[in-house]
Amino acid sequence: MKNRLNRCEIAWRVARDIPNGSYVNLGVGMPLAVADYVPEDREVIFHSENGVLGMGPKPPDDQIDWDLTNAGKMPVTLLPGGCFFHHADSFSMIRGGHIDICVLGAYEVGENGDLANWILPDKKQAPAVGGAMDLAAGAKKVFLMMDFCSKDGEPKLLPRCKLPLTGVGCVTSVYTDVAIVDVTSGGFVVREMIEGVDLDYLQARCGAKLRLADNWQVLKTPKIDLPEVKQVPPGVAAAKRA
Amino acid sequence: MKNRLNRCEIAWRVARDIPNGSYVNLGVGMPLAVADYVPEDREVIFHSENGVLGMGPKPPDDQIDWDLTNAGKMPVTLLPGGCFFHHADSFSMIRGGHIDICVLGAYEVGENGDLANWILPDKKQAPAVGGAMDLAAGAKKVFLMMDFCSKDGEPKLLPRCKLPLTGVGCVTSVYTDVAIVDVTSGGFVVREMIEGVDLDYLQARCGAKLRLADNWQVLKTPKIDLPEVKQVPPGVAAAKRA
Amino acid sequence: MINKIAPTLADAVAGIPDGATILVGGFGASGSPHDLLDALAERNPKDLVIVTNNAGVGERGLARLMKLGCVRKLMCSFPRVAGSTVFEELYEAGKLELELIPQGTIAERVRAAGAGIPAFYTRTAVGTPLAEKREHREFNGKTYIMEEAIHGDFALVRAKYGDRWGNLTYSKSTRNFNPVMAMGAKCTIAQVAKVVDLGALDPEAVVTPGIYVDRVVQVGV
Amino acid sequence: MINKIAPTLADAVAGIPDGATILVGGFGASGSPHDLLDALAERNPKDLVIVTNNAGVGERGLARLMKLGCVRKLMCSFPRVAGSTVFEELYEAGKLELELIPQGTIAERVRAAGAGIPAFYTRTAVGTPLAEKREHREFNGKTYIMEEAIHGDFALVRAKYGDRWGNLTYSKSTRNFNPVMAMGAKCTIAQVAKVVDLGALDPEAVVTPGIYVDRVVQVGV
Repeated sequence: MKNRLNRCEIAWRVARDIPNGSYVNLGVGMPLAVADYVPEDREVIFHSENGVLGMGPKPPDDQIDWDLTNAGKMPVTLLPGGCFFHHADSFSMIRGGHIDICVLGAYEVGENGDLANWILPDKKQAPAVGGAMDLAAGAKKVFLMMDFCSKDGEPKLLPRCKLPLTGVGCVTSVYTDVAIVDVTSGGFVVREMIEGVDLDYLQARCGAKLRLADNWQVLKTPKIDLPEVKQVPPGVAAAKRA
Repeated sequence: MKNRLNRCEIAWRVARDIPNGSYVNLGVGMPLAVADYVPEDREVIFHSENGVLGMGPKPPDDQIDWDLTNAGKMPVTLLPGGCFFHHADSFSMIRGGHIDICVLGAYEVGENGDLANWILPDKKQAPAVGGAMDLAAGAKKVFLMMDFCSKDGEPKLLPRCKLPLTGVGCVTSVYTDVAIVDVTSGGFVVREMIEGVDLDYLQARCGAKLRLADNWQVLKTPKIDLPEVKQVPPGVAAAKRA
Repeated sequence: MINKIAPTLADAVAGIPDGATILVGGFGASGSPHDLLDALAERNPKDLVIVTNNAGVGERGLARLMKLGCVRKLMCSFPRVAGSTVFEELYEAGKLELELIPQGTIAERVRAAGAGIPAFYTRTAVGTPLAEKREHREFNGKTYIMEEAIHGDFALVRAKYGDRWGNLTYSKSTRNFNPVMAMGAKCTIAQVAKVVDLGALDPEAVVTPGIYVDRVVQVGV
Repeated sequence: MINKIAPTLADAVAGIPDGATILVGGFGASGSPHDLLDALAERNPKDLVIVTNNAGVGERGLARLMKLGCVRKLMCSFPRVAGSTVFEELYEAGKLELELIPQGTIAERVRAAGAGIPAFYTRTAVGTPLAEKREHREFNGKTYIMEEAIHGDFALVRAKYGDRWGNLTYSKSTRNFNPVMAMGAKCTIAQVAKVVDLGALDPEAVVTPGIYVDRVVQVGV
């Protein structure tokens, strides 16, 4: 499917579904791009788990302040009206249900809304969970950003997750390269599909039963080129600074 | 007994037992006077449950700031190094065992260290507890300031409290008008007595068995006159301001 | 654009229904949101449950709300202060339900609501009448009781400065219960002495981040 | 007079014994008390239990302490970042015990220790492998797990300014875990960029009141 959305285009589409005034936490990785596409007529307040509300974009290279970083340990800025707080307060906001939307990546999602995004099997490396379980359990809505299938073509939307869970029944909607799928009490419902894709196409690549929403629409985004990646990996940058 | 200590003299004596660098919470009423008698070579940091550390003395009348009050709702000052915080943080300090000493009044104290100081029987009026139970349970040491007997001459040191408790096994030492009594695993031990008083005198006025410490001393203080009380009661002052 | 500023006190307290549970900041008169309480009294709601530290003094604020018969139940630590005559009359006449809670336990229970903690254990009140009906449990050889979160439908708080995102700062010891109550309610309403421009508050010194605040109204100094 | 200022880093970390549980502030390298950790490594203690968010990067601080074989067990949420090679080698060689805890649960468990709360309930991790061996309990129809306080023998934190009473303020998002770890230990040690005079810190903006801090050492900017 040649017109599949790239991750910036998915991010653009996710951003359309964030209402004005929302408090939003973006997971490390792909979801961070959502911040770049908030419509100009909306004000969205981004929360970073390491104690920031009102996080702004990456600073220009000559204005980097390593005392102001995001959950991915990369430099950010603070908007007027932003503020700092400590980790217990930060996760009170998350666990206490004050974050309207969090956007996370995912390995698998179950039709019951279960999420698996923190650990892969058969890896020798140590497990790492960060704030993912707190976000999954605490945010009012959990949006996922991911490809519809894995790189090996395996379905990621499943009747039940096979991998160890991050959270139970927590997922609201899944934004992918070919479709937007809502998690409902009746299972997965396709809300939007890209041009050239139909339900049969999706169903053939999905482990769970899909229904098409009565008012489904074509998933359209502007054409956005992926940025050239020249970032120093965060660990290396941090180690340098330390 | 004509040389009984008055409440300022008891406060003076309590203050001698507060080491340099202590974090101290003073209960509303009689205990507040302790702050006036901290020896000059010591620095003691007073905590007020309503969110103040480093509380200083009452301001002169022309410098009263009603935004800065103590647990008794009366104006105080802040020493350099003092700071403000909210009630959950304030009681984290108390409950978490960070207050070295709190000084409270008492109706009764049991030889097992139980404390009763919040409710009297047969009163029609509503009960009120404030922070007394938090302090009793949380402070590392609980000093009591009270008369050895009630106004009716009834013993206040008892085998077990008869009134409803404020805290269990929490009392460290009892500072009274005639003696200082420590609560030990073996019961009440008299550490100091005023001139002209002996163990028989105290025992006759005590509901529980008293022992005399081997190294007991005479309880001596300078002569301190009680201040003239001209304060507006806090409720009235507060109502005025409101 | 986000704009949490309410033009008037009446707008600020709009929509508070009969039977609501309301968390009220302040410690006695210190930091009490008197103007919001007075504005609420104008609406003459019924059967309110009020969670706060004291029981009002004089004739304004909480005392006024109680005198008008708006309050069914008061959850507090210290209802009895000089000047709390309205409370005393209602209580002695059996017209007001009182649930007495230790001061630090109120603070922690409301914070728990804000922090997504349904219950926790505390040593405070163990062995006292206020531990009755509480689950008791040992940890490391000491006995504790379980206390559950107290959730508010609304919170009324008072701050010194606020901005259109709802960020708040306080003045000295008037901070007290206000930031805690602000965390624990579905809808938090703040009266401030002054509304300031976004960015005017020091980001290192914001005490209540706007995420906890829904409406801000300026009532003058 | 109260004077919590330690003249040197060696004085600041004096007395930390083998087997100690140490709470360490910071979020990755951000706000990490590298200099205290390096000074601790000089002492070459054994069998330490470290509670922190990450697992050290590069060769300094926590990574150094681990490389020297001082750490028996690491309790953290995210040990795996680019550059955490020391951790990875030790872990894969089975030379380091790892207890993985969700980030917010670490923060709340340490805060609980500081606040006198032995245990609390949380929804975080319900249904996941990290909820195994936890007591499950329903409140209002939802399932929660019980988590117990994590107490430290020592805490190592990094702040921007400190005074002789131990009051601390931080810089921007380097605040992170530092004020939380400062609450939860018997002895809290802070490295600060600058020691300031008592009274120089705004009393409205002190983040860690000195009551939580035992030693302060200046390490330059």
